[in-house]
Amino acid sequence: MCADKKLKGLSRELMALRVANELEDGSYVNLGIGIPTLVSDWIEGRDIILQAEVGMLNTGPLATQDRVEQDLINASCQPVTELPGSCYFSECESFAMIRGGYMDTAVLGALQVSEKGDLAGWQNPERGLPEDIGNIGGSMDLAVGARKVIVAMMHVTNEGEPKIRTECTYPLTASGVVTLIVTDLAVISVTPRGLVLEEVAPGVTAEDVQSVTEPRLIISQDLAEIRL
Amino acid sequence: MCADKKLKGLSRELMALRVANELEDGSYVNLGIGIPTLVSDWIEGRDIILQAEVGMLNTGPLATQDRVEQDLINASCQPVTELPGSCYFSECESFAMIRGGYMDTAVLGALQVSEKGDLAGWQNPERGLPEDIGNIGGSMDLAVGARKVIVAMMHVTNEGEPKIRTECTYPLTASGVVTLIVTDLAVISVTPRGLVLEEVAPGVTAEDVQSVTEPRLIISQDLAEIRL
Amino acid sequence: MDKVYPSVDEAVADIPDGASIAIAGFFTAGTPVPLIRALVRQGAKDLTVICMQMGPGNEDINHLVANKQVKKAICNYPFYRSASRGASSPTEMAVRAGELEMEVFPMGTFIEKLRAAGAGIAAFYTPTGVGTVVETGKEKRKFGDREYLLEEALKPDYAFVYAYKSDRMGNLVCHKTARNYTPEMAAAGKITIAAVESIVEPGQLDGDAVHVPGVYVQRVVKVDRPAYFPSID
Amino acid sequence: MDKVYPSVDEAVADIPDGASIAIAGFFTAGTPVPLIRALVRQGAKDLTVICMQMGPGNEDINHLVANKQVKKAICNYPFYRSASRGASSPTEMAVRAGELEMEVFPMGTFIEKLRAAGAGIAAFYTPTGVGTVVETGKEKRKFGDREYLLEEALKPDYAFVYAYKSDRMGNLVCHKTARNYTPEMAAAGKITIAAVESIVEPGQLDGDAVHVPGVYVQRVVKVDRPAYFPSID
Repeated sequence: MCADKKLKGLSRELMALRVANELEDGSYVNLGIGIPTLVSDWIEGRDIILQAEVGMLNTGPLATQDRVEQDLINASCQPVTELPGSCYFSECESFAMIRGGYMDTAVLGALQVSEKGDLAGWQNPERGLPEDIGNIGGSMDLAVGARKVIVAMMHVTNEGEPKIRTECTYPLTASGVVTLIVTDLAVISVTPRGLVLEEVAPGVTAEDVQSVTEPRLIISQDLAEIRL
Repeated sequence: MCADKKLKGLSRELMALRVANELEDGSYVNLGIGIPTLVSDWIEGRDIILQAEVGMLNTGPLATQDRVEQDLINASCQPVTELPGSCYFSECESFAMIRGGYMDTAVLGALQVSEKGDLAGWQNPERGLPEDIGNIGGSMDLAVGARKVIVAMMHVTNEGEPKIRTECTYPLTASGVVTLIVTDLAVISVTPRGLVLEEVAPGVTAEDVQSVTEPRLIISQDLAEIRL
Repeated sequence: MDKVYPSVDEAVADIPDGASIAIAGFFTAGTPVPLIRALVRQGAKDLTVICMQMGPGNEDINHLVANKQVKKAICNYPFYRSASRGASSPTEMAVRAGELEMEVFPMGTFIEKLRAAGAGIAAFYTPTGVGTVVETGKEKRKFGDREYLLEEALKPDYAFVYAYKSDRMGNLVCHKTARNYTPEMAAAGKITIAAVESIVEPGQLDGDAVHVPGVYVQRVVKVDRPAYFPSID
Repeated sequence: MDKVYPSVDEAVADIPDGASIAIAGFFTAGTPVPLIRALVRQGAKDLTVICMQMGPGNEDINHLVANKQVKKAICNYPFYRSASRGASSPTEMAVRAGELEMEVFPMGTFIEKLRAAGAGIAAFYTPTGVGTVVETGKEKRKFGDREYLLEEALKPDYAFVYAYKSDRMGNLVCHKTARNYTPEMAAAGKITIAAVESIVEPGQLDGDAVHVPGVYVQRVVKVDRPAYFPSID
């Protein structure tokens, strides 16, 4: 299943840009830890409001060194800034908002995604901790609560193993929630018919993507280069 | 069961004073509609904090005509005033607080109280409305949520019928919650042994009280005149 | 994200027949009267209204009933305390005539059901109402040594709420006891319409002092501050 | 009602062995560090700590573990993200050695369980965790066309919370994202102890801008504003 060659795809920054292009104006969005956080760099000036599960709406860009406030962080514990219209609330309210369906989109990282849109992201069994504990954080609530879940992740593991699987082998975050997968190599939509390869990175072919993807991909009739 | 003579007991104001004497310093108290509301006149300067279920802690005295604020009312829709340390919260938080056990004492009116401490107060069937609707308001939450429930009511109905009953015949507000009954004629505690007549109004005898009370009263060994 | 509507009439224009509408307000305090009046003018029928009261402290909800727009009312304190005043109230007359369906909950259960809907909670167990008529038809269950009733979330199509101030993004600030049902009803409504006394630009509110995060509010409309003397019958 | 204690040590002095303690704070923000340090000095053992994390962003809770005071931890994000950093963390070592019992919940479920305890709700149904290891041993039930898990209230004996300002009566005002777990943990704790940067006289706070009504707070103690750079490993 592993590709022999190491495919060269998009940088993390351009993956974030591709995700940003997917977000709708007038929407409320939560960005998870990792690559998803980088999406915030691409939406400045757009009519998109970011929620931070620590308890903030309209989270601004990362704070520069001279503007760090210790009481103003995002969910990744990075110092952030306010925007006009920012407001604060408790953790409980933050998750009421998330579970209640008020996030139009959540962008999450993942360890694995299945062809049915199952998401595994909170625990890597290779770390060897008991299987029922780990850093769940806000991931499960976001995965079930958001109206749309986009996964942004590298296409394969550091060892070259596919992360898009027929079935997730790692502990699940949620079942059947992912609708779009953006990786360094491809954009893949999760449909009732199966995974549809919609876009490929420059210089990457559909065959290349299939070679590092466990389930069979349906090639879109409109297959295109990733729209950046 | 009805007494032949109309017994002359305490005024509503003095009943409220008797209840006020029962409240502990350093406690949080909710006062229901009717006679209970009058208790607030007797606790000025004491270390007692009143909660109003509309969403206020440390409710002050009723507002004089020139100080009425339309956004500042108690649960009876009377204009009230602030005290130093007053704060506001939502209805939902107000009842979280009540159900969560944060009211040390609730003082409620009642239509009937049973010898087991059952409270009936939210619906008078004689009004002829369907039996499952009526003005429940905050009464059921207060009755089950408060650590101590004191009932303040007239001893008999306008027609002279006893309101302290072997069993309540009116729809219940809550079962077995009342621990003290203060009426115009007597102070009665609800105990596992039954109702104990603790105090009588000036000029009223234990026999007088029993004559307008359905269940058999246990006469306290320390029976006294109502402590005002 | 500018959520300001030009008028209350435009803010309620799309409400269809059969909609459910939560209406904030504790007797006189924080009731979005201009939105209720706009709904009377708009005329949508077969409505389910979800609100504390149906007349006491505020006659406007009664006008919806008098105007034959309400099929069902879900309340916690629907009636005038005075039986004689109640006898001439459109709501009480409609209930007695069997023309208005009504469901009543304890106040804490009522607002917790709305809170659950906004918070993605399907149902919860409350001790309130055990051993009373409220438990009729409901699951009763013991946790520890105490009994509780199962109550399900109540999700309205619309919520009418009231605020003292807001910004154009829908962040709301309430005033004293006029806050009451506004925060949880705002979160519960699929479409929440806020009648607001003063609308400012984003950045002019203190983010720590916002009572309703703007994500819950879809429409904001400026109204005049009402003037009334608080009282109920 | 003056709830001010003279020192953090006096505020935590009565905590017995075996107590459960909820501790507010989201990584670095709003963690009541001086209370945790006082608890290390105080030495109570066999504790159950209920908090987001056991090290990341804040080492102090880890010190309780290193000091052998913790029997059980209930968390939502206990471990360092870095496996190598985790390998030398007292919490992770104790978990691996079977010396520390641990239970983990999704963040929303975690704080909702505490909220339920403070609000007199015995249990609730949440969609979060269905189809995952989180559902193990829990009742699963359908409402509408969706499955939910039953989660019970979690009531701690004590809560350690943090605030920017308070008055002597225990009304708390939080600052920006340092609010996080404070309001619901304060309501959940049987005895809630607030570490506060600035304590004022009653009447000096805006009653509309209080985040935690004083009824939930039993002890207030002045602490110095901490200085740190927000980051986690």
